[in-house]
Amino acid sequence: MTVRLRYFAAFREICQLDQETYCGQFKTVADLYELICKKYQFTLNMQQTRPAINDRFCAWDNALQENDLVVFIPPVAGG
Amino acid sequence: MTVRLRYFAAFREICQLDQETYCGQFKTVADLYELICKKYQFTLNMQQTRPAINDRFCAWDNALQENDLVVFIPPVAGG
Amino acid sequence: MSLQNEANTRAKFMLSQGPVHLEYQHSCSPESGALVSFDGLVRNNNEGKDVLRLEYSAYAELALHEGSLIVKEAVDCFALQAALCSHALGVLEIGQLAVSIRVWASHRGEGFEACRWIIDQVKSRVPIWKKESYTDGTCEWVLCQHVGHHGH
Amino acid sequence: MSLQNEANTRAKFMLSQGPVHLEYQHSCSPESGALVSFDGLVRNNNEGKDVLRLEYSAYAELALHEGSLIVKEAVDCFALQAALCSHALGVLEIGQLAVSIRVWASHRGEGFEACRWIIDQVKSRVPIWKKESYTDGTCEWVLCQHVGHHGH
Repeated sequence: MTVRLRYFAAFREICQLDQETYCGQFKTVADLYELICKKYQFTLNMQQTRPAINDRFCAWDNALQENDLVVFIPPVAGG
Repeated sequence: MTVRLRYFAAFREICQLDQETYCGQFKTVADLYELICKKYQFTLNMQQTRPAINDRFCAWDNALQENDLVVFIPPVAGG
Repeated sequence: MSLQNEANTRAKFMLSQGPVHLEYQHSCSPESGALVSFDGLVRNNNEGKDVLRLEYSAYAELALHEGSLIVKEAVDCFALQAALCSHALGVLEIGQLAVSIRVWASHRGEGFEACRWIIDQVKSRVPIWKKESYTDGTCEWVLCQHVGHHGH
Repeated sequence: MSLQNEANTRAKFMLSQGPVHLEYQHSCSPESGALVSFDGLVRNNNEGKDVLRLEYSAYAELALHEGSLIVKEAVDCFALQAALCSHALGVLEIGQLAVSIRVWASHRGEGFEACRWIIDQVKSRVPIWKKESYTDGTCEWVLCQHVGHHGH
């Protein structure tokens, strides 16, 4: 399956990418995060990160669909 | 003893006076309040009113001195 | 003299003839992370009655003294960089500003607590009175009527 | 359509390029008795480090969605007349405005609670990140470093 990924803040600095298209073997957002963490050596675990699909927060066990836009959100610090 | 009195808000409307000089037999602010309440038929009791001498809050049992400026303060409602 | 001036700048209580116009300056000190503000507006109803306008009256000498004590206590107790309060006197129409409070703190927790504390203290300690005029043509000094029956 | 517009006016979340400049309009509705405001300022220190400046970055699409949910929830839960929030993006210097919140309520109790609730929610839910630059030449994404050791 192929999905689109966008990166922000600490993740963007680590992988040096704003966005990319990713193709691989995964079903849920959690599966995808595991693959991406390995690829870029992200050290934040799933308790520290929140996933979003198509500009909305989602659960880690949400299934992904072809061409979904996925964002992994490191700890926020607004205000 | 003679003291000066100023009146505000509800008290001013009842006695129709901004200020007056009052001469009588009293020792404490409480004594004076009793006399003034009788004179103008004020209905607020000492729990509902606070006394001030010379522009500072004081206790009801404070002794008065010749020419003191006394104000009886009805329940405040700023804000 | 210089210290006195500084303290007065950091903690200030004012009375305003007519609606309050406190300049909106957000910055205060490089240590301030939070500015918390309270503005009290004249509402069109109170205790079930339709309010037309109101009038504030003060015992100015004591009000300024007591109000200054309150903002100075707040600066000390909540470790604020600064606290300002201005209260209106005279006739106010619906929607106009009756009181404005500005509090600068390092963190938002103290800022919210201090701002809330100041307005509560002003309402309970400062000799200012409010006369409400209602749409039915009547008027009264708030809290001064029938207090013999239900206290205040 | 008209109802939707009204709801958007009563509860609005915005992102600002550069420091926040929220117009200071005190009046809102004749039923409002309290306007409570919070302004978050860039402080010259954080967690013991001397801050030189900072930079906010956002996932704008989701930040606007989540921020709008927060102000709408606040209007409903605290029975507010209106709630506004604007958050800065980009580089900010010491003393500049990072976030402004304005809440109009009938009474001050709900106003203070709602304003505090909104800033707490914004800080925990809205995808905005802060990169602090320190006077020693280093910089870091706040909360994103070493979180494996002590959580967030």
